[in-house]
Amino acid sequence: MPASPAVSPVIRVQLYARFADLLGASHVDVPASGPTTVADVLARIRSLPGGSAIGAGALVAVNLRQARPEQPVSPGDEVALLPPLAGG
Amino acid sequence: MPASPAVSPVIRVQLYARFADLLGASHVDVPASGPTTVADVLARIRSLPGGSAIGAGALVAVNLRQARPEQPVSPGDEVALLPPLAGG
Amino acid sequence: MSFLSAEALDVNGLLAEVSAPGRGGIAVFIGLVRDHQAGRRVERLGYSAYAPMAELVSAEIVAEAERRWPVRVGLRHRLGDLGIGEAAVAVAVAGAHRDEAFAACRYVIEEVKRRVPIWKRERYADGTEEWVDPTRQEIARSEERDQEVASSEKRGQEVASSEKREGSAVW
Amino acid sequence: MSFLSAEALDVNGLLAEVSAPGRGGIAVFIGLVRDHQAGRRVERLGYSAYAPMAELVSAEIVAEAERRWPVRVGLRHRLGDLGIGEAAVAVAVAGAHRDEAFAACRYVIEEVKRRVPIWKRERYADGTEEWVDPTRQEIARSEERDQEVASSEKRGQEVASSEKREGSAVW
Repeated sequence: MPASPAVSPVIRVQLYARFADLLGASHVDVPASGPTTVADVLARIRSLPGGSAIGAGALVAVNLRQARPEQPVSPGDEVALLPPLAGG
Repeated sequence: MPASPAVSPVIRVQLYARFADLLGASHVDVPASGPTTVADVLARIRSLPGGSAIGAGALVAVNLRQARPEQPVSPGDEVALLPPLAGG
Repeated sequence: MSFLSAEALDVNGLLAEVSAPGRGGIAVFIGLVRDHQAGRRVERLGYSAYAPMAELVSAEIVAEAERRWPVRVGLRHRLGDLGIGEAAVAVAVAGAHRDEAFAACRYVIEEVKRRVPIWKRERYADGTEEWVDPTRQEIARSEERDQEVASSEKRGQEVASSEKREGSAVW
Repeated sequence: MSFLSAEALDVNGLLAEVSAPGRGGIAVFIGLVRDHQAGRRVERLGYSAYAPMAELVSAEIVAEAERRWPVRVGLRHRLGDLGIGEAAVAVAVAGAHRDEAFAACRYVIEEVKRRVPIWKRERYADGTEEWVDPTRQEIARSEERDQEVASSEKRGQEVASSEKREGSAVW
Protein backbone atom coordinates (compact mmCIF):
# COMPACT_ATOMS: atom_id res chain seq x y z
CA MET A 1 0.00 0.00 0.00
CA PRO A 2 1.71 3.23 -1.15
CA ALA A 3 2.16 5.94 1.49
CA SER A 4 0.23 9.10 0.67
CA PRO A 5 2.60 12.07 0.35
CA ALA A 6 2.60 13.50 3.91
CA VAL A 7 2.26 17.28 4.36
CA SER A 8 5.20 18.06 6.68
CA PRO A 9 4.03 20.26 9.56
CA VAL A 10 5.76 23.65 9.63
CA ILE A 11 5.83 26.64 11.94
CA ARG A 12 5.56 29.86 10.01
CA VAL A 13 7.79 32.55 11.55
CA GLN A 14 7.20 36.16 10.60
CA LEU A 15 10.31 38.28 10.30
CA TYR A 16 10.36 41.96 11.17
CA ALA A 17 12.52 44.99 10.47
CA ARG A 18 16.25 44.16 10.28
CA PHE A 19 15.63 40.40 10.46
CA ALA A 20 13.44 40.53 7.35
CA ASP A 21 16.30 42.34 5.60
CA LEU A 22 18.89 39.83 6.84
CA LEU A 23 17.00 36.80 5.55
CA GLY A 24 15.53 38.56 2.52
CA ALA A 25 12.03 37.37 3.38
CA SER A 26 8.94 38.43 5.34
CA HIS A 27 8.62 34.93 6.82
CA VAL A 28 10.28 31.52 6.93
CA ASP A 29 8.73 28.10 7.51
CA VAL A 30 10.49 25.96 10.12
CA PRO A 31 9.87 22.17 10.04
CA ALA A 32 8.11 20.94 13.17
CA SER A 33 7.73 17.19 12.92
CA GLY A 34 8.17 16.70 16.69
CA PRO A 35 7.85 18.81 19.86
CA THR A 36 9.42 22.19 19.12
CA THR A 37 10.43 25.05 21.41
CA VAL A 38 11.12 28.73 20.83
CA ALA A 39 14.84 27.92 21.18
CA ASP A 40 14.57 25.27 18.45
CA VAL A 41 12.90 27.75 16.10
CA LEU A 42 15.53 30.39 16.79
CA ALA A 43 18.40 27.92 16.25
CA ARG A 44 16.91 26.78 12.98
CA ILE A 45 16.51 30.33 11.67
CA ARG A 46 20.07 31.20 12.72
CA SER A 47 21.29 28.32 10.54
CA LEU A 48 19.67 29.80 7.41
CA PRO A 49 21.64 32.03 5.02
CA GLY A 50 21.83 35.48 6.67
CA GLY A 51 20.57 34.06 9.95
CA SER A 52 23.94 33.99 11.70
CA ALA A 53 23.72 37.78 12.18
CA ILE A 54 20.66 37.38 14.44
CA GLY A 55 22.08 38.48 17.77
CA ALA A 56 21.37 37.71 21.41
CA GLY A 57 18.87 40.58 21.57
CA ALA A 58 16.42 38.80 19.27
CA LEU A 59 12.94 38.21 20.70
CA VAL A 60 10.40 35.60 19.74
CA ALA A 61 6.70 36.34 20.10
CA VAL A 62 4.19 33.51 20.22
CA ASN A 63 0.56 34.52 19.73
CA LEU A 64 1.43 38.20 20.25
CA ARG A 65 3.35 37.70 23.49
CA GLN A 66 7.07 37.53 24.17
CA ALA A 67 8.03 33.90 24.69
CA ARG A 68 10.82 32.26 26.71
CA PRO A 69 13.29 29.89 24.99
CA GLU A 70 11.77 26.77 26.57
CA GLN A 71 8.19 27.60 25.53
CA PRO A 72 6.69 24.98 23.14
CA VAL A 73 5.51 26.14 19.72
CA SER A 74 2.99 24.41 17.46
CA PRO A 75 2.23 24.81 13.77
CA GLY A 76 -1.00 26.69 14.55
CA ASP A 77 0.73 29.41 16.58
CA GLU A 78 1.44 32.91 15.29
CA VAL A 79 5.19 33.14 15.70
CA ALA A 80 7.31 36.24 15.03
CA LEU A 81 11.03 36.89 15.26
CA LEU A 82 11.67 40.44 16.48
CA PRO A 83 14.86 42.53 16.53
CA PRO A 84 15.56 44.56 19.69
CA LEU A 85 12.65 46.95 20.16
CA ALA A 86 13.24 50.58 19.28
CA GLY A 87 9.92 52.37 19.61
CA GLY A 88 9.34 55.82 21.01
CA MET B 1 9.83 130.08 64.16
CA PRO B 2 6.82 127.89 63.25
CA ALA B 3 7.65 124.34 62.26
CA SER B 4 6.72 123.60 58.68
CA PRO B 5 4.15 120.80 58.55
CA ALA B 6 6.37 117.71 58.15
CA VAL B 7 5.37 115.09 55.58
CA SER B 8 5.49 111.89 57.70
CA PRO B 9 7.37 109.14 55.87
CA VAL B 10 5.17 106.13 55.10
CA ILE B 11 5.65 102.70 53.63
CA ARG B 12 2.92 101.90 51.15
CA VAL B 13 1.92 98.24 51.40
CA GLN B 14 -0.06 96.72 48.57
CA LEU B 15 -2.67 94.18 49.59
CA TYR B 16 -3.56 91.21 47.47
CA ALA B 17 -6.40 88.72 47.13
CA ARG B 18 -7.99 87.82 50.49
CA PHE B 19 -5.99 90.45 52.38
CA ALA B 20 -7.37 93.24 50.18
CA ASP B 21 -10.86 91.90 51.01
CA LEU B 22 -10.10 91.70 54.74
CA LEU B 23 -8.91 95.30 54.99
CA GLY B 24 -11.28 96.61 52.33
CA ALA B 25 -8.44 98.37 50.50
CA SER B 26 -5.89 97.76 47.76
CA HIS B 27 -3.13 99.27 49.89
CA VAL B 28 -2.41 100.77 53.31
CA ASP B 29 0.22 103.29 54.33
CA VAL B 30 2.29 102.34 57.37
CA PRO B 31 4.11 105.14 59.24
CA ALA B 32 7.89 104.73 59.07
CA SER B 33 9.47 107.52 61.10
CA GLY B 34 12.36 105.32 62.28
CA PRO B 35 14.03 102.07 61.17
CA THR B 36 11.29 99.66 60.16
CA THR B 37 11.38 95.91 59.47
CA VAL B 38 9.07 93.55 57.65
CA ALA B 39 7.89 92.30 61.06
CA ASP B 40 7.02 95.88 62.11
CA VAL B 41 4.98 96.41 58.95
CA LEU B 42 3.13 93.14 59.43
CA ALA B 43 2.39 93.88 63.11
CA ARG B 44 1.06 97.31 62.20
CA ILE B 45 -1.24 95.96 59.51
CA ARG B 46 -2.51 93.22 61.83
CA SER B 47 -3.56 95.97 64.27
CA LEU B 48 -5.81 97.60 61.66
CA PRO B 49 -9.55 96.80 61.45
CA GLY B 50 -9.83 93.44 59.71
CA GLY B 51 -6.09 92.85 60.06
CA SER B 52 -6.34 90.39 62.93
CA ALA B 53 -7.46 87.70 60.47
CA ILE B 54 -4.08 87.84 58.69
CA GLY B 55 -2.65 84.44 59.58
CA ALA B 56 0.81 82.99 60.02
CA GLY B 57 0.95 82.03 56.33
CA ALA B 58 1.09 85.69 55.22
CA LEU B 59 4.10 86.63 53.12
CA VAL B 60 5.68 90.04 52.67
CA ALA B 61 7.44 90.87 49.42
CA VAL B 62 9.93 93.73 49.25
CA ASN B 63 10.87 94.89 45.76
CA LEU B 64 9.30 91.77 44.20
CA ARG B 65 11.08 89.27 46.46
CA GLN B 66 9.87 87.40 49.52
CA ALA B 67 11.34 89.04 52.60
CA ARG B 68 12.26 87.70 56.03
CA PRO B 69 10.73 89.29 59.18
CA GLU B 70 14.00 91.00 60.17
CA GLN B 71 14.55 92.60 56.76
CA PRO B 72 14.54 96.45 56.90
CA VAL B 73 11.98 98.31 54.79
CA SER B 74 12.19 101.92 53.62
CA PRO B 75 9.56 104.28 52.25
CA GLY B 76 10.93 103.94 48.70
CA ASP B 77 10.50 100.13 48.63
CA GLU B 78 7.71 98.34 46.83
CA VAL B 79 6.10 96.34 49.62
CA ALA B 80 3.28 93.84 49.22
CA LEU B 81 1.39 91.69 51.69
CA LEU B 82 0.53 88.33 50.16
CA PRO B 83 -1.84 85.59 51.31
CA PRO B 84 -0.57 81.98 51.04
CA LEU B 85 0.17 81.34 47.37
CA ALA B 86 -2.32 79.24 45.43
CA GLY B 87 -1.21 79.24 41.80
CA GLY B 88 -1.33 76.30 39.40
CA MET C 1 6.38 86.07 25.98
CA SER C 2 4.88 86.98 29.32
CA PHE C 3 4.10 84.31 31.87
CA LEU C 4 0.65 85.63 32.77
CA SER C 5 -2.07 85.35 30.17
CA ALA C 6 -5.60 86.73 30.10
CA GLU C 7 -6.32 84.51 27.10
CA ALA C 8 -6.85 80.73 26.97
CA LEU C 9 -3.47 78.98 27.15
CA ASP C 10 -2.14 77.83 23.79
CA VAL C 11 -0.50 74.45 24.40
CA ASN C 12 0.50 74.02 20.75
CA GLY C 13 2.18 77.41 20.79
CA LEU C 14 4.09 76.41 23.91
CA LEU C 15 5.24 73.17 22.25
CA ALA C 16 6.43 75.11 19.20
CA GLU C 17 8.26 77.55 21.45
CA VAL C 18 10.40 74.85 23.10
CA SER C 19 10.85 72.54 20.11
CA ALA C 20 14.12 72.35 18.22
CA PRO C 21 15.76 69.75 15.96
CA GLY C 22 18.12 68.57 18.70
CA ARG C 23 15.39 68.03 21.29
CA GLY C 24 13.84 64.58 21.17
CA GLY C 25 11.50 64.73 24.15
CA ILE C 26 8.95 67.20 25.44
CA ALA C 27 7.41 66.75 28.88
CA VAL C 28 4.32 68.83 29.48
CA PHE C 29 2.18 69.50 32.51
CA ILE C 30 -1.20 71.18 32.25
CA GLY C 31 -3.11 72.15 35.35
CA LEU C 32 -6.86 72.36 34.76
CA VAL C 33 -9.74 73.69 36.79
CA ARG C 34 -11.18 70.66 38.55
CA ASP C 35 -14.81 70.26 39.54
CA HIS C 36 -13.98 69.46 43.14
CA GLN C 37 -11.60 70.72 45.81
CA ALA C 38 -11.30 69.47 49.36
CA GLY C 39 -14.61 67.67 49.04
CA ARG C 40 -16.61 70.62 47.70
CA ARG C 41 -18.18 70.96 44.25
CA VAL C 42 -16.45 73.78 42.34
CA GLU C 43 -18.17 75.68 39.51
CA ARG C 44 -15.67 78.34 38.52
CA LEU C 45 -12.28 79.65 39.57
CA GLY C 46 -10.99 83.22 39.50
CA TYR C 47 -7.20 83.64 39.25
CA SER C 48 -5.43 86.84 40.22
CA ALA C 49 -1.73 87.66 40.61
CA TYR C 50 0.75 90.17 41.92
CA ALA C 51 1.80 90.55 38.31
CA PRO C 52 5.29 92.13 38.37
CA MET C 53 6.48 89.69 41.03
CA ALA C 54 4.82 86.73 39.29
CA GLU C 55 6.63 87.61 36.04
CA LEU C 56 9.97 88.00 37.81
CA VAL C 57 9.74 84.81 39.87
CA SER C 58 8.46 82.70 36.98
CA ALA C 59 11.36 83.91 34.80
CA GLU C 60 13.75 82.95 37.60
CA ILE C 61 12.23 79.47 37.87
CA VAL C 62 12.58 78.95 34.12
CA ALA C 63 16.20 80.14 34.25
CA GLU C 64 16.96 77.81 37.17
CA ALA C 65 15.58 74.80 35.30
CA GLU C 66 17.46 75.69 32.13
CA ARG C 67 20.68 76.06 34.13
CA ARG C 68 20.23 72.79 35.97
CA TRP C 69 19.24 70.64 32.98
CA PRO C 70 20.05 70.94 29.25
CA VAL C 71 16.46 71.86 28.39
CA ARG C 72 14.29 74.65 27.10
CA VAL C 73 11.26 75.60 29.22
CA GLY C 74 7.99 77.28 28.22
CA LEU C 75 5.66 78.39 31.02
CA ARG C 76 2.28 80.17 31.13
CA HIS C 77 -0.35 80.87 33.77
CA ARG C 78 -3.88 82.00 33.06
CA LEU C 79 -5.55 84.88 34.90
CA GLY C 80 -9.22 85.78 35.25
CA ASP C 81 -12.40 83.76 35.47
CA LEU C 82 -12.08 80.09 34.40
CA GLY C 83 -14.63 77.33 33.98
CA ILE C 84 -14.16 73.63 34.79
CA GLY C 85 -11.67 71.97 32.45
CA GLU C 86 -9.93 75.17 31.38
CA ALA C 87 -6.14 75.20 31.58
CA ALA C 88 -4.80 77.36 34.42
CA VAL C 89 -1.11 76.58 34.05
CA ALA C 90 0.99 74.96 31.33
CA VAL C 91 4.66 73.93 31.43
CA ALA C 92 6.45 72.46 28.42
CA VAL C 93 10.04 71.27 28.70
CA ALA C 94 12.02 70.04 25.71
CA GLY C 95 15.34 68.24 25.94
CA ALA C 96 17.47 65.80 24.01
CA HIS C 97 16.36 62.97 26.33
CA ARG C 98 13.25 62.31 28.38
CA ASP C 99 14.94 62.04 31.79
CA GLU C 100 15.86 65.69 31.90
CA ALA C 101 12.57 66.80 30.30
CA PHE C 102 10.53 65.03 33.01
CA ALA C 103 12.79 66.19 35.85
CA ALA C 104 12.76 69.84 34.77
CA CYS C 105 9.00 69.82 34.10
CA ARG C 106 8.31 68.54 37.58
CA TYR C 107 10.72 71.06 39.11
CA VAL C 108 9.07 73.99 37.33
CA ILE C 109 5.49 73.14 38.31
CA GLU C 110 6.47 72.54 41.96
CA GLU C 111 8.35 75.84 42.16
CA VAL C 112 5.52 77.74 40.47
CA LYS C 113 3.11 76.48 43.10
CA ARG C 114 5.56 77.24 45.89
CA ARG C 115 6.88 80.66 44.87
CA VAL C 116 4.73 82.53 42.34
CA PRO C 117 2.24 85.05 43.82
CA ILE C 118 -1.04 83.87 42.33
CA TRP C 119 -4.32 83.30 44.13
CA LYS C 120 -7.57 81.65 43.28
CA ARG C 121 -11.10 82.26 44.40
CA GLU C 122 -13.44 79.30 44.09
CA ARG C 123 -17.15 79.56 43.38
CA TYR C 124 -19.03 76.52 44.63
CA ALA C 125 -22.19 74.85 43.42
CA ASP C 126 -24.07 76.31 46.42
CA GLY C 127 -23.30 79.86 45.19
CA THR C 128 -20.75 80.75 47.87
CA GLU C 129 -17.21 81.88 47.07
CA GLU C 130 -13.95 81.49 48.94
CA TRP C 131 -10.25 82.31 48.55
CA VAL C 132 -8.25 79.11 48.34
CA ASP C 133 -5.73 78.76 51.16
CA PRO C 134 -3.50 75.74 50.45
CA THR C 135 -2.08 75.90 53.97
CA ARG C 136 -5.57 75.30 55.38
CA GLN C 137 -6.42 72.63 52.82
CA GLU C 138 -3.65 70.16 53.63
CA ILE C 139 -5.87 68.21 56.02
CA ALA C 140 -8.86 68.23 53.70
CA ARG C 141 -6.69 67.08 50.81
CA SER C 142 -5.28 64.10 52.66
CA GLU C 143 -8.82 63.11 53.65
CA GLU C 144 -9.84 63.37 50.00
CA ARG C 145 -6.91 61.09 49.02
CA ASP C 146 -8.10 58.50 51.51
CA GLN C 147 -11.54 58.61 49.90
CA GLU C 148 -10.04 58.19 46.45
CA VAL C 149 -8.03 55.17 47.52
CA ALA C 150 -11.15 53.67 49.08
CA SER C 151 -13.23 54.31 45.99
CA SER C 152 -10.58 52.92 43.64
CA GLU C 153 -11.04 49.59 45.38
CA LYS C 154 -14.54 49.51 43.89
CA ARG C 155 -12.92 49.24 40.47
CA GLY C 156 -15.84 48.48 38.19
CA GLN C 157 -17.98 51.32 39.49
CA GLU C 158 -15.10 53.77 39.27
CA VAL C 159 -14.47 53.01 35.61
CA ALA C 160 -18.16 53.31 34.80
CA SER C 161 -18.48 56.71 36.44
CA SER C 162 -15.24 57.90 34.86
CA GLU C 163 -16.63 56.98 31.43
CA LYS C 164 -19.76 58.96 32.20
CA ARG C 165 -17.83 62.07 33.21
CA GLU C 166 -15.84 61.77 30.00
CA GLY C 167 -18.91 62.81 28.06
CA SER C 168 -18.94 66.25 29.60
CA ALA C 169 -15.21 66.85 29.34
CA VAL C 170 -14.33 70.43 28.53
CA TRP C 171 -11.21 71.24 26.54
CA MET D 1 -8.81 54.51 19.03
CA SER D 2 -5.87 52.50 17.75
CA PHE D 3 -2.41 52.99 19.17
CA LEU D 4 -0.62 53.03 15.82
CA SER D 5 -1.19 55.97 13.54
CA ALA D 6 -0.14 56.60 9.96
CA GLU D 7 -1.17 60.24 10.37
CA ALA D 8 0.56 63.02 12.29
CA LEU D 9 -0.18 62.66 16.02
CA ASP D 10 -2.92 64.95 17.28
CA VAL D 11 -1.82 66.12 20.72
CA ASN D 12 -4.93 68.26 21.25
CA GLY D 13 -7.11 65.28 20.43
CA LEU D 14 -5.22 63.20 22.97
CA LEU D 15 -5.69 65.88 25.64
CA ALA D 16 -9.41 65.99 24.91
CA GLU D 17 -9.58 62.20 25.12
CA VAL D 18 -8.20 62.05 28.67
CA SER D 19 -9.74 65.25 30.07
CA ALA D 20 -12.69 65.18 32.42
CA PRO D 21 -14.12 67.61 34.98
CA GLY D 22 -12.66 65.68 37.91
CA ARG D 23 -9.13 65.59 36.51
CA GLY D 24 -7.04 68.61 37.44
CA GLY D 25 -3.69 67.63 35.99
CA ILE D 26 -2.49 66.26 32.66
CA ALA D 27 1.09 65.07 32.23
CA VAL D 28 2.16 64.62 28.64
CA PHE D 29 5.23 63.18 27.00
CA ILE D 30 5.94 63.66 23.32
CA GLY D 31 8.85 61.90 21.68
CA LEU D 32 10.10 63.70 18.58
CA VAL D 33 12.48 62.76 15.82
CA ARG D 34 15.81 64.28 16.84
CA ASP D 35 18.49 65.45 14.43
CA HIS D 36 21.19 63.35 16.08
CA GLN D 37 21.57 59.87 17.51
CA ALA D 38 24.70 58.34 19.01
CA GLY D 39 26.79 61.13 17.55
CA ARG D 40 25.48 60.86 13.97
CA ARG D 41 23.43 63.45 12.08
CA VAL D 42 19.94 62.06 11.37
CA GLU D 43 17.81 63.31 8.47
CA ARG D 44 14.71 61.12 8.60
CA LEU D 45 13.34 58.17 10.54
CA GLY D 46 11.16 55.32 9.31
CA TYR D 47 8.97 53.60 11.92
CA SER D 48 7.51 50.13 11.43
CA ALA D 49 5.69 47.80 13.80
CA TYR D 50 4.45 44.28 14.34
CA ALA D 51 1.01 45.84 14.41
CA PRO D 52 -1.30 43.29 16.11
CA MET D 53 1.21 42.73 18.93
CA ALA D 54 1.92 46.47 19.24
CA GLU D 55 -1.81 47.17 19.63
CA LEU D 56 -2.22 44.40 22.21
CA VAL D 57 0.82 45.31 24.31
CA SER D 58 0.10 49.05 24.24
CA ALA D 59 -3.47 48.39 25.41
CA GLU D 60 -2.07 46.26 28.24
CA ILE D 61 0.33 49.04 29.27
CA VAL D 62 -2.52 51.58 29.34
CA ALA D 63 -4.65 49.20 31.40
CA GLU D 64 -1.78 48.58 33.83
CA ALA D 65 -1.29 52.31 34.39
CA GLU D 66 -5.02 52.92 34.84
CA ARG D 67 -5.19 50.07 37.36
CA ARG D 68 -2.16 51.25 39.33
CA TRP D 69 -3.08 54.97 39.47
CA PRO D 70 -6.49 56.75 39.40
CA VAL D 71 -5.80 58.19 35.94
CA ARG D 72 -6.93 58.08 32.35
CA VAL D 73 -4.23 57.39 29.72
CA GLY D 74 -4.13 58.30 26.02
CA LEU D 75 -1.34 56.79 23.92
CA ARG D 76 -0.37 56.98 20.24
CA HIS D 77 2.62 55.95 18.14
CA ARG D 78 3.29 57.15 14.64
CA LEU D 79 4.30 54.80 11.81
CA GLY D 80 5.96 55.54 8.48
CA ASP D 81 8.51 58.06 7.33
CA LEU D 82 9.08 61.00 9.69
CA GLY D 83 11.15 64.16 9.40
CA ILE D 84 13.09 65.90 12.17
CA GLY D 85 10.80 67.44 14.80
CA GLU D 86 7.79 65.25 13.99
CA ALA D 87 6.11 63.51 16.92
CA ALA D 88 6.74 59.75 17.01
CA VAL D 89 5.02 58.94 20.28
CA ALA D 90 2.61 60.82 22.53
CA VAL D 91 1.35 59.90 26.00
CA ALA D 92 -1.21 61.99 27.87
CA VAL D 93 -2.22 61.09 31.42
CA ALA D 94 -4.95 62.93 33.29
CA GLY D 95 -5.61 62.58 36.99
CA ALA D 96 -7.11 64.48 39.88
CA HIS D 97 -3.60 65.37 41.11
CA ARG D 98 -0.25 65.83 39.41
CA ASP D 99 1.69 63.18 41.37
CA GLU D 100 -0.21 60.32 39.80
CA ALA D 101 -0.31 61.97 36.36
CA PHE D 102 3.49 62.29 36.27
CA ALA D 103 4.09 58.82 37.68
CA ALA D 104 1.74 57.10 35.23
CA CYS D 105 3.04 59.12 32.26
CA ARG D 106 6.60 58.07 33.02
CA TYR D 107 5.54 54.44 33.51
CA VAL D 108 3.74 54.32 30.17
CA ILE D 109 6.57 55.76 28.08
CA GLU D 110 9.16 53.48 29.72
CA GLU D 111 7.01 50.39 29.14
CA VAL D 112 6.27 51.39 25.54
CA LYS D 113 10.00 51.57 24.85
CA ARG D 114 10.64 48.29 26.63
CA ARG D 115 7.78 46.13 25.39
CA VAL D 116 6.09 47.38 22.22
CA PRO D 117 7.34 45.85 18.94
CA ILE D 118 8.28 48.94 16.95
CA TRP D 119 11.49 49.56 15.03
CA LYS D 120 13.09 52.55 13.44
CA ARG D 121 15.40 52.93 10.51
CA GLU D 122 17.53 56.05 10.50
CA ARG D 123 18.63 57.89 7.39
CA TYR D 124 21.79 59.91 7.99
CA ALA D 125 23.08 63.10 6.43
CA ASP D 126 25.67 61.04 4.47
CA GLY D 127 22.85 59.16 2.69
CA THR D 128 23.33 55.83 4.50
CA GLU D 129 20.53 54.09 6.42
CA GLU D 130 20.58 51.81 9.43
CA TRP D 131 18.17 49.95 11.70
CA VAL D 132 18.37 51.34 15.21
CA ASP D 133 19.48 48.76 17.76
CA PRO D 134 19.13 50.26 21.25
CA THR D 135 21.09 47.36 22.74
CA ARG D 136 24.10 48.35 20.64
CA GLN D 137 23.65 52.07 21.30
CA GLU D 138 23.98 52.01 25.07
CA ILE D 139 27.72 52.74 24.91
CA ALA D 140 27.36 55.45 22.27
CA ARG D 141 24.57 57.08 24.27
CA SER D 142 26.57 57.29 27.48
CA GLU D 143 29.44 58.83 25.50
CA GLU D 144 27.00 61.36 24.04
CA ARG D 145 25.79 62.23 27.57
CA ASP D 146 29.36 62.90 28.62
CA GLN D 147 29.71 65.30 25.70
CA GLU D 148 26.48 67.07 26.63
CA VAL D 149 27.64 67.54 30.20
CA ALA D 150 30.97 68.88 28.95
CA SER D 151 29.30 71.26 26.51
CA SER D 152 26.82 72.54 29.08
CA GLU D 153 29.81 73.84 31.01
CA LYS D 154 30.39 76.28 28.17
CA ARG D 155 27.09 77.90 29.08
CA GLY D 156 27.09 81.08 26.99
CA GLN D 157 27.93 79.26 23.77
CA GLU D 158 25.33 76.60 24.42
CA VAL D 159 22.54 79.12 24.88
CA ALA D 160 23.57 80.99 21.74
CA SER D 161 23.54 77.85 19.59
CA SER D 162 20.26 76.71 21.13
CA GLU D 163 18.69 80.04 20.14
CA LYS D 164 19.95 79.56 16.60
CA ARG D 165 18.48 76.07 16.29
CA GLU D 166 15.17 77.41 17.53
CA GLY D 167 14.68 79.19 14.19
CA SER D 168 14.41 75.95 12.29
CA ALA D 169 12.15 74.17 14.76
CA VAL D 170 9.56 71.97 13.12
CA TRP D 171 6.22 71.38 14.77
